[in-house]
Amino acid sequence: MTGTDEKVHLTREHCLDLLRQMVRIRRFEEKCAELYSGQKIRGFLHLYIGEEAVAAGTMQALKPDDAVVATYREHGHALARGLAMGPVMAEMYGKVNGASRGRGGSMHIFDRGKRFLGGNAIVGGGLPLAVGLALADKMQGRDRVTACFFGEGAVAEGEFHESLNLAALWKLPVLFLCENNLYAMGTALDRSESQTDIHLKAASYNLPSRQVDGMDVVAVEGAAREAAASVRRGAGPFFLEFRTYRFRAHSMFDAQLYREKEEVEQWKENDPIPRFADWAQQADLLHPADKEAIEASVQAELAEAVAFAEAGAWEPVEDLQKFVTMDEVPA
Amino acid sequence: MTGTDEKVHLTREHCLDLLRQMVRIRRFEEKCAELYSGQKIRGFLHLYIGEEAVAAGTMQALKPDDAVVATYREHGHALARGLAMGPVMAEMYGKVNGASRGRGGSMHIFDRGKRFLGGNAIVGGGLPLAVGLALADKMQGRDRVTACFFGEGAVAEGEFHESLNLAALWKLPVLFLCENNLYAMGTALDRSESQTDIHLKAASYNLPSRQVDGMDVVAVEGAAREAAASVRRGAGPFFLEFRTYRFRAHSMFDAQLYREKEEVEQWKENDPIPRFADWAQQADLLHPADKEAIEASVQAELAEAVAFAEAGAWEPVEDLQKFVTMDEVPA
Amino acid sequence: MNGDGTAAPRLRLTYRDAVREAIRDALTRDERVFLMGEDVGRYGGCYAVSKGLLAEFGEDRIRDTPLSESAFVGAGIGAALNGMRPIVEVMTVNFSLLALDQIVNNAATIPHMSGGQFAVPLVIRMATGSGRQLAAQHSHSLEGWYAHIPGLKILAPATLEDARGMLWTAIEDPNPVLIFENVQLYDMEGELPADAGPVDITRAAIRREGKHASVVTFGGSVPKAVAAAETLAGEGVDVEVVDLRSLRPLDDATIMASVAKTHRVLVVDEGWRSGGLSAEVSARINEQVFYELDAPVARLAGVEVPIPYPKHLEDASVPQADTIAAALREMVGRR
Amino acid sequence: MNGDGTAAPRLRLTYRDAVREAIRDALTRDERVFLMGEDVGRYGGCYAVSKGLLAEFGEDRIRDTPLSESAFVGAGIGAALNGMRPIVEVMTVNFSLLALDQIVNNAATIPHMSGGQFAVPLVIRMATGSGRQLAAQHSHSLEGWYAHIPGLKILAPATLEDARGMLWTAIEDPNPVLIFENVQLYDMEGELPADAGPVDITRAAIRREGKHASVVTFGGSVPKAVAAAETLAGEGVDVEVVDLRSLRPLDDATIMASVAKTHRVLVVDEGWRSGGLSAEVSARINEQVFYELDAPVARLAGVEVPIPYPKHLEDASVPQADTIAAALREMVGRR
Ligand SMILES: Cc1ncc(C[n+]2csc(CCOP(=O)(O)OP(=O)(O)O)c2C)c(N)n1
Ligand SMILES: Cc1ncc(C[n+]2csc(CCOP(=O)(O)OP(=O)(O)O)c2C)c(N)n1
Ligand SMILES: [Mg+2]
Ligand SMILES: [Mg+2]
Repeated sequence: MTGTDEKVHLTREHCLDLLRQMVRIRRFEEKCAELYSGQKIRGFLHLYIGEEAVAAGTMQALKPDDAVVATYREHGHALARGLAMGPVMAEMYGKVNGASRGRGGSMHIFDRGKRFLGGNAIVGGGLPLAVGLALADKMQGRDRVTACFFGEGAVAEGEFHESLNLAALWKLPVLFLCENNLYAMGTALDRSESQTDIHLKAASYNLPSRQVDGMDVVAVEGAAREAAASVRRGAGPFFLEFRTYRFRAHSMFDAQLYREKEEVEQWKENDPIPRFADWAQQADLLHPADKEAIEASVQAELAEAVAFAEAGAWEPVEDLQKFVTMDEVPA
Repeated sequence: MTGTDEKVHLTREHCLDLLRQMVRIRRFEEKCAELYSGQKIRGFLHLYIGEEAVAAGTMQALKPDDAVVATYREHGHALARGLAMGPVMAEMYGKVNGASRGRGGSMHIFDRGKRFLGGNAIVGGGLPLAVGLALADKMQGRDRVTACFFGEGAVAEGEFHESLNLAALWKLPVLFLCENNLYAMGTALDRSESQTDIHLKAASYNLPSRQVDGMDVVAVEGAAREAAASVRRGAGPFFLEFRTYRFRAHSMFDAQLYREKEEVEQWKENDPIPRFADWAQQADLLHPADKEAIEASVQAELAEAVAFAEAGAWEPVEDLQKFVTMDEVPA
Repeated sequence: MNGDGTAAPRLRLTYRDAVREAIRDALTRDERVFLMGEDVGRYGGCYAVSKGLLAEFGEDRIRDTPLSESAFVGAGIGAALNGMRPIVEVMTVNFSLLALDQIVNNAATIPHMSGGQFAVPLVIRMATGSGRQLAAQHSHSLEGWYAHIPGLKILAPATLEDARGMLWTAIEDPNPVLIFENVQLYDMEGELPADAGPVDITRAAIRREGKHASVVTFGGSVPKAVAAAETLAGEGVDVEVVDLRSLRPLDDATIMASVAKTHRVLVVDEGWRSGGLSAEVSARINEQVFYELDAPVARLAGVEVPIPYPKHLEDASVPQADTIAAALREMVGRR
Repeated sequence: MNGDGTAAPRLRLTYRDAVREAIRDALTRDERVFLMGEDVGRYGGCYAVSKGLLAEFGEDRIRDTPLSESAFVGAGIGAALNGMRPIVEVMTVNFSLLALDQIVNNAATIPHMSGGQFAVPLVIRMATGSGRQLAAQHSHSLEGWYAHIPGLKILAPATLEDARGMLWTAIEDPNPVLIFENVQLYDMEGELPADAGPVDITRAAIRREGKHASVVTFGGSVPKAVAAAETLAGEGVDVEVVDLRSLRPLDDATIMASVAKTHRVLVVDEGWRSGGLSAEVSARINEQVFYELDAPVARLAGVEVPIPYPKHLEDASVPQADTIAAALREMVGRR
């Protein structure tokens, strides 16, 4: 259930969907880690494990013709946005049946049909793009939102500042979604920001801004729905800060010397998947068998995705220079 | 009277000095405009007329070994910092006896002896430099302040954001001095900032921040002294927003289509020079003859400066490539 | 030609006017076009290019931006990705360095990196070059440097016709096109037919035919090269002037044809010499028509120095008609 | 040599270790030196170069910065202007585009523009190049592009000795020096004497002597060129390999001497071909030793494409030992 409704409707069906989205991301990421060890996936690989509630919850508030701009930690965003798992996995492999033809890999998933505009590996680099996407929508009088994800590390970048100001000044339909997982690589928030309360920082641009528990998928969805509705009403950009945590290392080359094991363990107790599943079961919205059914269907989807990726071809070297310049603007 | 005192001591001598500084700047700028018409000065020329109280007042709070980083509208800063008028004028001419050997012209006055580090014509470009100057002082345990001037237009730049955050995060001894003259070229503040209260914006970086009447030289000095003292105490950076106004066009190529004549006239009624002079006379701190004496001495200084510039030589073309790379770090 | 067979009347105008007409024309032709940049509206543009356009087209389409080069260039990219045809003005090439992340890492990269799913039909215009005594932070010539970046197209209109005609062609191009307007050309006057319109951007142009030597150049150096050629004509030396027009991609065929005809070539480039576009042109000539050369390819480029303020030093920093003429004399063996 | 006349023992280490030793040495020698950049401290550096230095030297001198490339590079400039000798690390050359305003408009400009009153004794280190499947926003080779900017010095250490020795020399230089560490070299192993120290940065080096042809190259391509030369040695072709080491300024004398000896030259450059450093080297050879050439100067450079992720395409995007060998065979007429 995606769309413009301002409220979360916790039907059984919707709960199943939320749980399924989170499990899809979790299992996908675990598989990626495994495939990385097996050298099927190379380069930088940033996993979203622990942060699933953010992507799963926020995407509920978007319509198909809204746009999404994400980061290098974007597998979760891509899957929750509705990209088929096969092309996303094939992109990890670098195969031509990948979402971006295999050109981008883990950090650069694109999907024109889903209006998913990357996968951007420059911290903060997606924010100006989001502002421009929203500007175009506003100028054309289209009722669309551009959702822009970024980490709290990006808040220190000049591009963050310039983009928030421009969006607020011009009242552009951007939904700024900050995933505050407390670390930018090995740099803790208080070593990166003089103002560690990110949602306050954002409010200084004169835009509505809220802090949300990013480990609670229902809270995430609720906040996203409200924010998106405000944006759609023409009130200009909205900022949401999600307090969340990555359970794994920053990337596959990270000894995590910068944080305590206990801190990680503590956050794991707040794992968004069991938290939601347990709650929904207690509220009788999910049944004990649902979890297994979801796990089974996700495993099947994942197996298919891996098979899809394995079966994919390598792009011929002759095509290396294709699309360096374009012959036309894709319709 | 410059130095570390937290309070303004309005002795007669001090009042004479404040008035003299402002008049020096005013007459210098008027002369520059005249010389521009006579094509002695070329390129972009940005006059400081109307804003004299800011430079004259703030410089009172600095010690000789503090550093100053200014903008392309920096004649006033240079003069108030104590640069001799001759080399500043010769720089306008592009003569080799100019402050920067004539290389920089109006926008790039440098003076190593006065620790005056430009004259920077990239809006916002001086802020990171100021942060670094202050970092060096802090690391070396030197009791120094770096004063950094910039216009309210610079507030929108990413370099502003990154610099304020870094200075606040590392508690560096920077005095941020924003000259809010309400326009950046033809762009009014409310067309450039979603938050038009600049001092509030600055406060969002978790640093002390105040708004000051930039047309009142005593208020300026008082605020600057307090702020500099706070910086010297090791409390980290301090931000002052001076509300001021430029009475002239942005540069010599500006028809001023973006603002009303009445607005300009209204601000002129708040001219910092007569305002201070009248007040000081009423308070019996200045005598009627003082103004004329100052005018006369400034005229003499100016005539000498012009003669100095006129007499200066052109740098030989053979020296064009001198200092592109340096042979040593100047002591 | 008009429909009735008569030639359109000719108008007298400046290069600046020609750029303004081009922008006006684009805004009129296509409602997806808009102009965005610092002070393009109320102020009328730092170099008065867009003067009057705000009144004519309104705030929505003539957008004054805050001083935020990275954000508004990036916003231009985003808008281009989403169906618009933005013209982004960056006041001066030096300031564009603040937006380089967006230009190189996004605009030039996304089409390829997305596997061809997205195009960036964006035009970025900027002023470039020295000659106005604006000193080192406002006077550089980096168009040749930008020409290194795959994914971009780089144009350097050197004539009124190109100032008028390249913009629309660039807007129709599905790629990010950067147009560099040399500040020394803005006041250049000339005539154009009232119905002047788009021009091709794929070919270099011969601005003057000649047989003894070729000058290959672009942008602000073109009028200087033509002046030098006129001087040499008086000395019996017949110089061909090739105006590159497009710096990326380069039109090798026209360059090589000229070299094959004259066998001597001087590359003139206002940008710094080392690693400048002059090096690329020289290297290509040596690679492609080495055996046609009667003398080593010569370069006359900008002195490698941050451009200083005083006129005599500024002039000495970049090629001028007289230094071009001198270099040509040396090349053809007449001093 | 040690004081007692015995040679220092040799240590086995990687290029990464050599850079770390160089930083440690600099921090030890001069208390004005400090290292600043993203994740250089707690994380140990994106490429693990600075691992362990925080524990050894403390937070003041091993400074983790926020993600603010422009501010911390600019702060490095400011600190250099104020008596420090900063080493600023930018993780990857692509990110340095965010700091380009500071590098070009300030660091490279202030000494000249201030009439020589101020120097900027700053070192900026960054990772460059492809080969780790990091795709288009992390893999570019822009060191040759930076070499266009007057006021900067550009170094490309290609050996352990240079990785160990160039840093201190750069720190002692009164100018902003950019050191580009090719990511493919970090894992390269070799031996250095335990007392290895600073090296000269003014001369190119002959990495392999030869008489039939010269390869002029730098950075990550040096080991590839040497490998290609070894292959050709087996085919009876004796190739000389010139490692530029300093990309700005270039050591023309060493290049020209090699060309004068072999009369054939291939310039190899991982950066994009058009407007790359390979063009400058080619142009200079043609200008300075045209009549020594038995064949046109050839270039083998990066394909002009944002570097893609898959290994086979990434490999195809830049020169490799086998493509260098093939280009050499073609040049000497043996296929
Ligand atoms: C401009 C830029 N600087 C540095 C990097 C290297 N880098 C990649 S991810 C990262 C951390 C970003 O942290 P954050 O924004 O909090 O996102 P998270 O990884 O926590 O999701 C850094 C420093 C980069 N990719 N781009
Ligand atoms: C990065 C950059 N962008 C644009 C310009 C052109 N420019 C010069 S001054 C100016 C206005 C700056 O306004 P403000 O900061 O308020 O200072 P003021 O001129 O009012 O003193 C602009 C846009 C520039 N010099 N640098
Ligand atoms: Mg984070
Ligand atoms: Mg202003």
